[in-house]
Amino acid sequence: MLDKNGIAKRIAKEVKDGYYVNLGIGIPTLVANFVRDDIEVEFQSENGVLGMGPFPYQGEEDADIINAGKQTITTLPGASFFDSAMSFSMIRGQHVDLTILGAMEVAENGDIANWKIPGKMVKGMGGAMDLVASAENIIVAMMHTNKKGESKLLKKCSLPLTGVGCVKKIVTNLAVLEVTNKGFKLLERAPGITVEEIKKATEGTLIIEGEIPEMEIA
Amino acid sequence: MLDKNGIAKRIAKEVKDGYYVNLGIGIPTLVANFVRDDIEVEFQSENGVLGMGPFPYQGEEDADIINAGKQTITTLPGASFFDSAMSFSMIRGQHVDLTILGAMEVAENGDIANWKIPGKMVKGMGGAMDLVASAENIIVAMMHTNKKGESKLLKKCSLPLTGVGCVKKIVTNLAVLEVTNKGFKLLERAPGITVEEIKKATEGTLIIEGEIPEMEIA
Amino acid sequence: MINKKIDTVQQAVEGVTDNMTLMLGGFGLCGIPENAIAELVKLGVQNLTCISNNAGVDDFGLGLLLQQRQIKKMISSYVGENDEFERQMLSGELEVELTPQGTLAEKCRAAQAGFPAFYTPAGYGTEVAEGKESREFNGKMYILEKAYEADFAFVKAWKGDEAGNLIFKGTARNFNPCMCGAAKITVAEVEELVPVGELDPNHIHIPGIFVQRIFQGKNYEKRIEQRTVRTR
Amino acid sequence: MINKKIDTVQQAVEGVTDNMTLMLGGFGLCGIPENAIAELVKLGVQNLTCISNNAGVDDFGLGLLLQQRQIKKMISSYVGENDEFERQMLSGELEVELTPQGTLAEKCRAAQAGFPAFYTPAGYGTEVAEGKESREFNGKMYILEKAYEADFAFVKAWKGDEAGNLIFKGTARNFNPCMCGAAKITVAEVEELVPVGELDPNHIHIPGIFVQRIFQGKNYEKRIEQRTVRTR
Repeated sequence: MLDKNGIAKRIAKEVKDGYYVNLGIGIPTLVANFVRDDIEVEFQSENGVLGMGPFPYQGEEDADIINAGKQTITTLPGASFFDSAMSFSMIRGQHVDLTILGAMEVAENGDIANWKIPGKMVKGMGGAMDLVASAENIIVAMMHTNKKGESKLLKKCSLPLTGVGCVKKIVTNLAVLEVTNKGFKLLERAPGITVEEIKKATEGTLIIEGEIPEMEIA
Repeated sequence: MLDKNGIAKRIAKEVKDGYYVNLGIGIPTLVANFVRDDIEVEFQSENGVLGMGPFPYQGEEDADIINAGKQTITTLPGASFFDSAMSFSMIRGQHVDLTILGAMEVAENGDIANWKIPGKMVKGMGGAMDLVASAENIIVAMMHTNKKGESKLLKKCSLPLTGVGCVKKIVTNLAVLEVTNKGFKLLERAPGITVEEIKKATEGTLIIEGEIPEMEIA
Repeated sequence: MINKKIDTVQQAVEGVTDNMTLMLGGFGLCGIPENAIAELVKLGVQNLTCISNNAGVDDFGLGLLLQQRQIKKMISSYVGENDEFERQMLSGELEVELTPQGTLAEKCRAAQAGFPAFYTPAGYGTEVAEGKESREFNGKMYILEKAYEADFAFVKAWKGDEAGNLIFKGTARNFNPCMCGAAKITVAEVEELVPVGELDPNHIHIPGIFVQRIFQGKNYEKRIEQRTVRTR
Repeated sequence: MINKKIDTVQQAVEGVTDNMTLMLGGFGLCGIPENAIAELVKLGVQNLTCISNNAGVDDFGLGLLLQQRQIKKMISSYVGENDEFERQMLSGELEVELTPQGTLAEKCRAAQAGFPAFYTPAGYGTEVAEGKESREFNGKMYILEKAYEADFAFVKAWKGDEAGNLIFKGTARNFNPCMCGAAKITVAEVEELVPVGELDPNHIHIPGIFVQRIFQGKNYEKRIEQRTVRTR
């Protein structure tokens, strides 16, 4: 079974040379730490920066330079700042190549819910609705089950949707899955996890074809 | 009867302190020369400059700094450059206070035609359609009649329209007129011009109420 | 040059009255109009509708107006860092309209640019689309979103001149440029107000035509919400 | 940093084929992609649809492509300075779609920003509105205009870096920023290509994400269309 860093490590393998990438809050943020350093990738943050670098050294924080998680950041050579309208021009106009975000639920048709638990948690969708409605290439990073042990990969989302039919790939602590028009297609198992265990943890239709290889996350 | 400079001079009196003004090609361009110098006015050109100044001195022309008439210009302190989308944000968003443009025909309901003579002249509308569709305050600067002596103030435009019901005021070589919902209301006569002469040169409904004063263009 | 300079923060909020709709720039606590917010608290205006991407934190930013119960309705994309906000919302004291972030930015920009409405894919098939027109273009579904209407926009820039020209710094730019000229009156506060002619006309982010009042702000706290650092 | 630099103007036009739709920046002869246009003439591609505010003059700018009869259709707002253009248009050799200037800019920007369509007041009640949806918002009439679809956008900037970031100068900015990222492939030519890190991130007008290729242009003529001067 993978921990959060393991999930991030596996997703980092989906990041290709020349990609502009938007990382959501949580596990997705960790992905930046594991991207191969022999490829060129630029990170976009929807609050208005392209070319994000690592966190600043202590004492070098600038209140005017943050990411969408409101964390102080630095920029790399070639970075640029822009306003929110232009930021979402990049996103809505499909100039961002890959979007990685967390989810509370994903349905087998690619629907995603990650912004609201009615009556309980109403923080808002932030940029997530624009991201999922626009991106061609969306990977969800999440735990396979919730804290109660219930599957987060469902036939149908129970929570208010963030977007419809948009998720293409899911990387969880148990597996890598592709969203197909027949359901979740199992691509890879996490190290030490059996197909049986994945089946049990998946409420939505699971498609298993042939031998399922174990992930390589070295 | 006024010449072109006279028309420009009279229109300059409509320019108030604090106005952002867009001047069309032709007579409107001349208006800038006659604006009182004790008021603050900024000229916008739709190709992307606010705060236009006079023509450059010989030898100081910059190919990268022109107005919408493609003339080399200068800028004044406080000027700014911007792209075409933002330029029309200013226009469409009604941030420009006054638009002055030429016309081939104006109808008594405020329709204007100034961009096309079918089969003859098809230069295009440039920014005129955006300007007339958006501006709250449009003054037309033109000769009262065309080269054949026919009235350009009509019951109905015969040429393809640039905009509908948008002209508020007209300054010609003969008169100042306001577009009302009953027709052209005569406000002022040009020096030496009689109401009779204006009547003759106006095909559209002309409203004459009381004494019509002569223009002051000193 | 048309002079937009005002001398005091009191003049900045002049004309703001109860029940008005205000736009406020900023993302989190970054690039917020600190001076104007503080003065709105002092002014004590009530029943405000505030359009702002976030709602501040409990004791800073829009949180200050929330504490005083001056806000009737918030229009935001994310409101997750504010306990008082959550309390007022769950208790029904505060009305909240959650809007996708890109849609929020463009609804401001549409108001600035004179577009009454536009089609966007964000929110199609979700709660956000309820009561809105949906429409297909080129095989994809979009919803119709309308421009905001606001009385005042309060924005914060880095540098500005007396003609109202603005330059922003870093990610403190965010929603501020989109809100300029998107309300009946736009008030800009700047960290540095320079004489006209000092700003390079090529570097101006927002031309003064979109700004009605500009003033030099004071005592910027520029609080950091999440101080993240690495060790050397 | 994702490197967008190409070394030759031949690479700039690589992939342009007959019947394609091209966007070309510039207003009059100001800020036009001179190098790319010259190379398109050499390439000899035919039946092009060109989206450009103007059509150049007889012997410069897009006039060069018109002379060679490489353009099937022009989409412009104003085409008044070109005799060959007028001849081809009146004789029916050249198809012309005249579009209000602000609409033209926004149709590019809509393509850049992923908006399929927007409502604008420009052209309502005129020939331009024919065949288009009209609609009332807040008592005013608007028409629905759609985003352009283009294969290539050729733009000209003042400075750029290898990451594709662009800075424009003066009114040579015009349509160029709106066209970046509005076509499948955006090619930028610059007067000065600087190493990455030299441009201030606050001053960049167009981030490199909107640009696929960038090259250092040569021998800019920057012809002046109307040389107007005053005497000392």
